[in-house]
Amino acid sequence: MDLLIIFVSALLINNFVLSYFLGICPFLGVSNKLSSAVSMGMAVTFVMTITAIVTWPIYHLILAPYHLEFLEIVSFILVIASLVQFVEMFIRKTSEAIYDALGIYLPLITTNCAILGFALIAVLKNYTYIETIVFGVGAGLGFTLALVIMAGIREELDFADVPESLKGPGITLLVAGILALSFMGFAGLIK
Amino acid sequence: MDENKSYLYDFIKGLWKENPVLVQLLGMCPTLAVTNAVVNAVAMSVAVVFVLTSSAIIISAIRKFIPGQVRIASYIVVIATFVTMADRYLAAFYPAQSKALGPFIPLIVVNCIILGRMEAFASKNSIFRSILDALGMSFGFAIALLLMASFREILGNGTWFNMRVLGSWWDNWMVMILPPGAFLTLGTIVGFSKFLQTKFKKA
Amino acid sequence: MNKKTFPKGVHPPDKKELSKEFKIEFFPPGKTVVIPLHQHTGAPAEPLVKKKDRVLKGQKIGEAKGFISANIHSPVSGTVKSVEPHVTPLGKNVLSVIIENDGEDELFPEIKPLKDDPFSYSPEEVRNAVREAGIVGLGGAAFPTSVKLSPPKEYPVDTVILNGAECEPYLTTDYRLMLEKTDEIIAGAEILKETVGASKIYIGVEDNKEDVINLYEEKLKGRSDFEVAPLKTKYPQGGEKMLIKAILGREVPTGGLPFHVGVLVQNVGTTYAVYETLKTGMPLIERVLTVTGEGVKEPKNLQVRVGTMFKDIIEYAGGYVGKPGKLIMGGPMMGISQWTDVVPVLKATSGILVIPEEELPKKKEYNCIGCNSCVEHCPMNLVPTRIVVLSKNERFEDAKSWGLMDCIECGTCSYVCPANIPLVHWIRFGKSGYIKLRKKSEK
Amino acid sequence: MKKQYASEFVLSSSPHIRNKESVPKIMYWVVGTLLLPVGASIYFFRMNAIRILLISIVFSILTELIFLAARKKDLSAVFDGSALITGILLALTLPPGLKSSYVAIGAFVAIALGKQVFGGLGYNIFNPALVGRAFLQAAFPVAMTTWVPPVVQKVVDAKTFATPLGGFKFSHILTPYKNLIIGNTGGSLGETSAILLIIGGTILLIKKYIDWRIPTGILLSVFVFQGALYIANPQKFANPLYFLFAGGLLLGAFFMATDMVTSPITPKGSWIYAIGIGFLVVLIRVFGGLPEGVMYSILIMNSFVPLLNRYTRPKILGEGGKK
Amino acid sequence: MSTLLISIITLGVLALLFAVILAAADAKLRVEVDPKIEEIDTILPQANCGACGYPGCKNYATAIVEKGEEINKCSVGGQPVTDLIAKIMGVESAATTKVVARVHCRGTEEAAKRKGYYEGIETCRAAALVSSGDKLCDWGCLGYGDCERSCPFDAITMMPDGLPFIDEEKCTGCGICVEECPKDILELHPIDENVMIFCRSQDPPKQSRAVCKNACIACNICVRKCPTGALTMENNLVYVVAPEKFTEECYGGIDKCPTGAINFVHPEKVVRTDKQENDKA
Repeated sequence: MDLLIIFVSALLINNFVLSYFLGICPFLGVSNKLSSAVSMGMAVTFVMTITAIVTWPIYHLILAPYHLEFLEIVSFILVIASLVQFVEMFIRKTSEAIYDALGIYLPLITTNCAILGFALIAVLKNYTYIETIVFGVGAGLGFTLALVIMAGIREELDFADVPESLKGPGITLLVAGILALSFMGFAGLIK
Repeated sequence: MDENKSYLYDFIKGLWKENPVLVQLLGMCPTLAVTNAVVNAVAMSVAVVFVLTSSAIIISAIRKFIPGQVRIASYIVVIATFVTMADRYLAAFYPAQSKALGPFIPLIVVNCIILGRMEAFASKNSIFRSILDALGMSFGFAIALLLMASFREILGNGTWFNMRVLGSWWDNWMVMILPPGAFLTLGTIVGFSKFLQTKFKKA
Repeated sequence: MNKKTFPKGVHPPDKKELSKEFKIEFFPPGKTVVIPLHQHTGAPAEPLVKKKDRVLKGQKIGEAKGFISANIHSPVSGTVKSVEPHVTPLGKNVLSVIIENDGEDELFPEIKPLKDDPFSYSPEEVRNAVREAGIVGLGGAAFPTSVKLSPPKEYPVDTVILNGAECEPYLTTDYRLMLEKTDEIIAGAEILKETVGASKIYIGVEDNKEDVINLYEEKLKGRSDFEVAPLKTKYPQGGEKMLIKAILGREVPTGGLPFHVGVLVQNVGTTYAVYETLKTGMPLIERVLTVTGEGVKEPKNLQVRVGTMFKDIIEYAGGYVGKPGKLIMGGPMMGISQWTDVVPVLKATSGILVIPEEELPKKKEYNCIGCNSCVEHCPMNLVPTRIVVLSKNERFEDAKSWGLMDCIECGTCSYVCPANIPLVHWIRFGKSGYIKLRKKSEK
Repeated sequence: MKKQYASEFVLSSSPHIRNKESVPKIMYWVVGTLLLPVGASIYFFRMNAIRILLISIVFSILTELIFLAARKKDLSAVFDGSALITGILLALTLPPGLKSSYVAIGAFVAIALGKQVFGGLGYNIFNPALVGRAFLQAAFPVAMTTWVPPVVQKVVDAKTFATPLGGFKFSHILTPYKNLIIGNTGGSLGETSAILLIIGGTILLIKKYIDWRIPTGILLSVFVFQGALYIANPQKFANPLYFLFAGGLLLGAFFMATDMVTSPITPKGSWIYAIGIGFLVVLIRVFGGLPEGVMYSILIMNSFVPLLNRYTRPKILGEGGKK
Repeated sequence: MSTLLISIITLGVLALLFAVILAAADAKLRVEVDPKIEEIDTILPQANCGACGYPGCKNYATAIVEKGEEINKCSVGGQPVTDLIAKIMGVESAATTKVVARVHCRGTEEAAKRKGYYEGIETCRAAALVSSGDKLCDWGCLGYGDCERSCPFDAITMMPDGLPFIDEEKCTGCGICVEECPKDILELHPIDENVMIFCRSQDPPKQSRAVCKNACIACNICVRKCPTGALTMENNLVYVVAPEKFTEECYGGIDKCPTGAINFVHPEKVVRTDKQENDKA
């Protein structure tokens, strides 16, 4: 049940994008097309899960025992950067189309604060190994959910008569605001 | 192009014309997250000024020794080091601020503004120019943050820098210091600045 | 009565009472007739005559070019005034044979039936005769009938449906024809059935023509190969795909034709024309049409020669009432608006409709409010509003995936749209855009 | 340069006739049916109801006008009735004792953020009235959950007065069904009288101005989901019928979720949308922190509408058949 | 001291580990891309207009490098871009002549009547679907501005007389408008070509005359006045078949054209050396 709570919480209530403000750059950048939103979401979920698998042992088995907590940031970012590079190579090899669609945003996963933020928050919350992994999947899927909803809406807004200066990031942020308002309905779902 | 521009331009471009937040839309995460109070925004801005400038100095100094393939990794290590310093400093001397900012100080590491300036400017220009650029950009960031935070704190709490500015007649708009308020404020400000930019361009 | 129908559709006011009661009158051709050489689906015919030639009634003046094309014959005897582009009801200027009518109606000597008994023709002979006579679908689409009668071998046709639905408001052409030429139509249907090797004939008639239904049920009592299928009065009941769905429950596959589900659909007027040709040897040079609308004084059903000018017909019908707003060839739902009445009747001109200016729908256009009316009524089960939005934004490939090319342009969506969006026009726009895109990518 | 014409005829694409429906006609029919709950609210809450309705409507229309003028659009669009509906709907979702200034803010946000930033009528993703209400709920959470009893009801302790749903959730007090149906209960202005809401909704259903699938789907799914819970534990969970009549469900199901612009255009999409709303309503009402969740449910499902439209294309006649 | 040591060892080991993994992955998964493609792509104007015959700038760059496509196909970038590409590819630069789109119609609202009151979507392509356009002349400009909207360079403006005006400075000759026009009125011409037929009507003279004051009525005067063979008459319409042959001897035809269908694009640029000769003609 604890695991379910962690999962639902990361997915809906404390959605990374809508309430933690993590991963806003890709959220704004890759949400203009549904297809790339899905692949971006999947890539983030994937990287996040692996990050969970890798960073937990590093922190709890290496850094904490030797009191090297101050190396947290440096080592985590190292792990993530390598992982992302690996994923990038992999996608480039396997699907030219996805690679073209994600374009410059794949390397940006490295600087996607959702990933590093997730690793840091997992440490802060003192989750167990399994909990960390579930948290990672939940947070990744939560990110994907927000991204996909936003992409759906933005594709629709392509046809709308949005005021010129609000086009693009402006309206996206406003929609995100309304989404965040509606996701507040989930508050208190889990005490 | 930049070679032809003055040193002054290196500095001021970040404030408005190439403002990292309002125009380039970089570093949105902290902009949204830490602007629920002006104090937080200031703390964040100071940290960013420190990290961006220090990293720019180091990167610019060693720019000729870094091999192309591992440059990004090297930038990150440098940045991460300074971020750790800032984080520890804040935690030690201003524990309350550190707690309020949560993971967002460590997250400066992945702030696109910083990495972006390293890649686009510091790695190609002299130390002095890099410092000017870094200062300009981080001040631009700070301006945007302050603007956001002022809006949100005044509307949401009736205060500015924890000082009461609106009378007791004011009913706090709770929503402004909640996540939706962050999105709505930033959306409005971004839209408005785009409106101004196009207006100026035409004029 | 067991009334059949298809899902969705609309009920526009049928206005058939304007011309319903008037018997078909013969209207003699005017002094000059204009025969466009391209009035059918497919390739234009090639002229066989030149200026100053004398032509006789029924003489072939245009030769079909290619498989999907149709011969053109002279409807009168007289002298060719010129062969030059002339404006047609379809919009474009088309190479036409302009004939000075001598009023003699001298028959071309070769015109005589191949056989005395129309029932003794072999299927091949029927096809040849129909092709030679230049018969095309008279319902409006003007598709060469001989092509329709030659379905590919791998698709055996088991059913013939006579289309007497006449779902377009105002028009009473098929209604009058069915009442007055009952025996000829039944005989023609039987010949069609034999030609394509079908075993069953359905006659689809909407229930606002109850007298027709009763008449045919009376006539065909005891015939197991015929069945009268009363249909609910609903637009577009007379669309081929709707008719097949309503009567047989079969769905013509997307991009397919009726023969893909073993059906031949033939308009009653065409059936009558086929029978007449086999019986008399006369090619298709005249047809029945309705001249009607609130904008003409005396609506009528007329038998006219192809090439007769709209202007003459309208004058015969008492002229315009008030200021005419729209002159339409065909019905109000799918007809083509005209800018001049100096255009000739084509083989496929089923009606001439005049809507006075004050009757024209004058509604303000709004943004689409997503009311779903078009979705709820589209007989093809499309989502017109989505196709329109995509076409509007030039996303033709996406529009295609939403069924852009499956639209039959029946007009139902535009008719019901409360926001008054010209949906059909946008869909046509989308289709032309998509075709252009395809051509470009093929290049 | 003046255009020259060769004839007086009008040229246009077919079809050449139109039926008699129009956007304003639909809108004013909705306004007309909304007069039923409006009447009820005025009866039960008197001056409060009139005050809130007036402010909400005036500010909605004013905001609409400002935006139309700023964007140099046709000002007559303000008469299409949509802003009026938003104003009425917003008022109907507000607690009767709400401060006037809050109502004005809500109306401004509803039209500005809920509708005009998307480009106006037809383009908005979220129901404008609900955006306004959600904003107020987040901005003034206390004021938005402070309820005033109907004028006609004698209540001893007005301070702790609760809505039927709140009463059940926090203190397990059931309001009698008779009161729920007639409307003699606490709650937002327009959600009290079940019977009038049903009558109004039925009129719109008969006129086909709302998609029958949506209210049907919402009410059925709430009934089924809550019914399942009720069967599992009748002590803990409310009777599904109580859930249908209490709170804003009927108002939401008939007048909010059915908003044409923000609901799916495909039949299958409408079903999923409606069932999704029903599910979320039960989820939030039963397990969430708030007693009522209709507004949030509709807003959340609004955000899925573009995706639903995209993936629920109806089967074209003859599609899948072999050539 | 030990903290420092352990830090160094930890980070060092981690770094080494990932370096090895990435190096291995790099060797296995590397995708070879010719850097020249990237280089050329950055030079190209990124208008993605398709004038070169490829769907976008990147595809053209790829085609140059991989298929040996000619380097002078980017009309948008013009000569400078061609020169730069030549440098990258290490080949001789090819000459690009600037072409611009021109309007083969002078059927202004005044000169050419409309058929009737068109009600519908205000684009040329949509109007062309109703009665094949509401201009009385089947070949004439419909005037709803599809070309103006399609131009990615803002070079086209619809004028009050109902015809498009093309700014030849801004026009890059990408040909998008040429494709967009449902009436095929626009055509690309080398910018230095100065004589043009402002009409496309192949209708018989009687008809052309009836529908448009400025139409070519196939009177043949200009062809007769031009002995060099620059012009021909075909299908009731004059064509400039050899613009380079349109020398001063032919100018008389332009002066005598009864409708102005043949004319100079830039009359101010025309230099007439022998005025006498002209006057006589």
